[in-house]
Amino acid sequence: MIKIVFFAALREQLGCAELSITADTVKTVTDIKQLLSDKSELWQQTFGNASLLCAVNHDMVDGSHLVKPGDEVAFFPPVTGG
Amino acid sequence: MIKIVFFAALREQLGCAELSITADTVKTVTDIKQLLSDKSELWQQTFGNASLLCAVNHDMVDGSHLVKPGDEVAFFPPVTGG
Amino acid sequence: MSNQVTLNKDKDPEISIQANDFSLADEVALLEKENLTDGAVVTFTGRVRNRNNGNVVTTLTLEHYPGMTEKSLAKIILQAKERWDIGRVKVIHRIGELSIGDQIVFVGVTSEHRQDAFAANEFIMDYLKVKAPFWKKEKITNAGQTSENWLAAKTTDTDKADLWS
Amino acid sequence: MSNQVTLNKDKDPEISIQANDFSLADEVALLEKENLTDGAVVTFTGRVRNRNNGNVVTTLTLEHYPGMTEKSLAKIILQAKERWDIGRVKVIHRIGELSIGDQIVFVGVTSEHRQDAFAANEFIMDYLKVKAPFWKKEKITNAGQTSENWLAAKTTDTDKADLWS
Repeated sequence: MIKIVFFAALREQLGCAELSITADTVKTVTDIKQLLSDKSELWQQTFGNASLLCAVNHDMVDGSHLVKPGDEVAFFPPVTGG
Repeated sequence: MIKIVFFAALREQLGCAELSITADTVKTVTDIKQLLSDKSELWQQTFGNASLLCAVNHDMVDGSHLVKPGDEVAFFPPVTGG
Repeated sequence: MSNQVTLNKDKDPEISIQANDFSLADEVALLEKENLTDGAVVTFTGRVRNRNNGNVVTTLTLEHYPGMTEKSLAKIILQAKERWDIGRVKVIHRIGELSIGDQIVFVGVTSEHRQDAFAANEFIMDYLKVKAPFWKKEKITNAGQTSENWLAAKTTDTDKADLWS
Repeated sequence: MSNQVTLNKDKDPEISIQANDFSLADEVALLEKENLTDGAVVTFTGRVRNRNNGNVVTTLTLEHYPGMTEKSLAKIILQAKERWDIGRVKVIHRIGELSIGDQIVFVGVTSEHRQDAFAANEFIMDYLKVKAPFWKKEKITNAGQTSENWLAAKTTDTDKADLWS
């Protein structure tokens, strides 16, 4: 399984903080985005936002990053702390 | 009269913190330096130091600055505060 | 998973993510304690302002990504130490709901010579702004109407961080 | 002369030359008091180090030129305010005999946006170092021998100040 988490405005837009997927059908972060976009029009629109960031196991990655079972994949908007 | 003050290492080298001169014979800061240099070999050597700074009435000036009765003229080494 | 456990067990003394307020004086005292080689101490404190983009702000809520936050800050501090000759570093970031005037973030850096502490402190803040997973939601009042908004990231922050690379 | 009287009567609240120690917490509290527009507070504190140029320092004595000191600092603060969008400023410099670890100098600057407070604070320190009439004499111990030396000005300080012009 791969754990997927969402933060801030993205979490609120999706109405979802966390979900799990099986690792069978996805190889990369882009694959996960595609899988999630297929859930509904809301998810499709939300993941169409080019500024969304992704971290795997707490490190920022880009779409080509390979994922494996046990990974924690996070999606979130650009950060605004400080 | 013109009041002349010395600070820090310069004051210690000269063994003098303050003196007064009449304004009759001096027009500029350079004139004052020359007058003081003529006092003795010690004063001559001390005022030969090119790094000495001068302030008139609390503002930094260069040698060509004109002086007048009532002015306070200060000589001191480069500053080292902070 | 084992990664996270390690992070919690060996809690990084240079980083604190906390809901509670902090004391600037206490933090600086710790940076200076038994530290007689560093002549320079530079601190940055960020506070909640009463206005933002022309709106009257009433409260600010800080969300973060536990685990990644600490990891990203540790990486930023490491980069600062590689670039400048600095002594001690402390980064505190508050989370949860904050009021106007409240302290949000603290960065403290010591060094032998002042330019290192100044540069490293500003670098840490600039990178924190664009790399550490915190998000601000502000409650604002406009013409008697209250609303909540997630703050948008600023390109000026991204541009400023890019100047260091 | 009348100039000096004026300076003493209307004592500049942004500048303090004092023998006594100061409290960082109190100074920052004053910078932040009823100040809800400035989200950024940057402080610099300079302290007496235990070593300088390879020598063991025991005490440091600060001499200054009363009157000119205040005037030069006021001018530096004014220049900083002309260059950057800053809120409140405080500069404290101690005089007299100080011990290892003692605070020597404090610069505090607030601003709406952090880069102004960072830049202005470093600018004030850089200019103070080369323009304000303070001189340091250190008592050092070397192989059991105690001696007193006036510190020499550093060209690195002059070079750093020149970078702002």
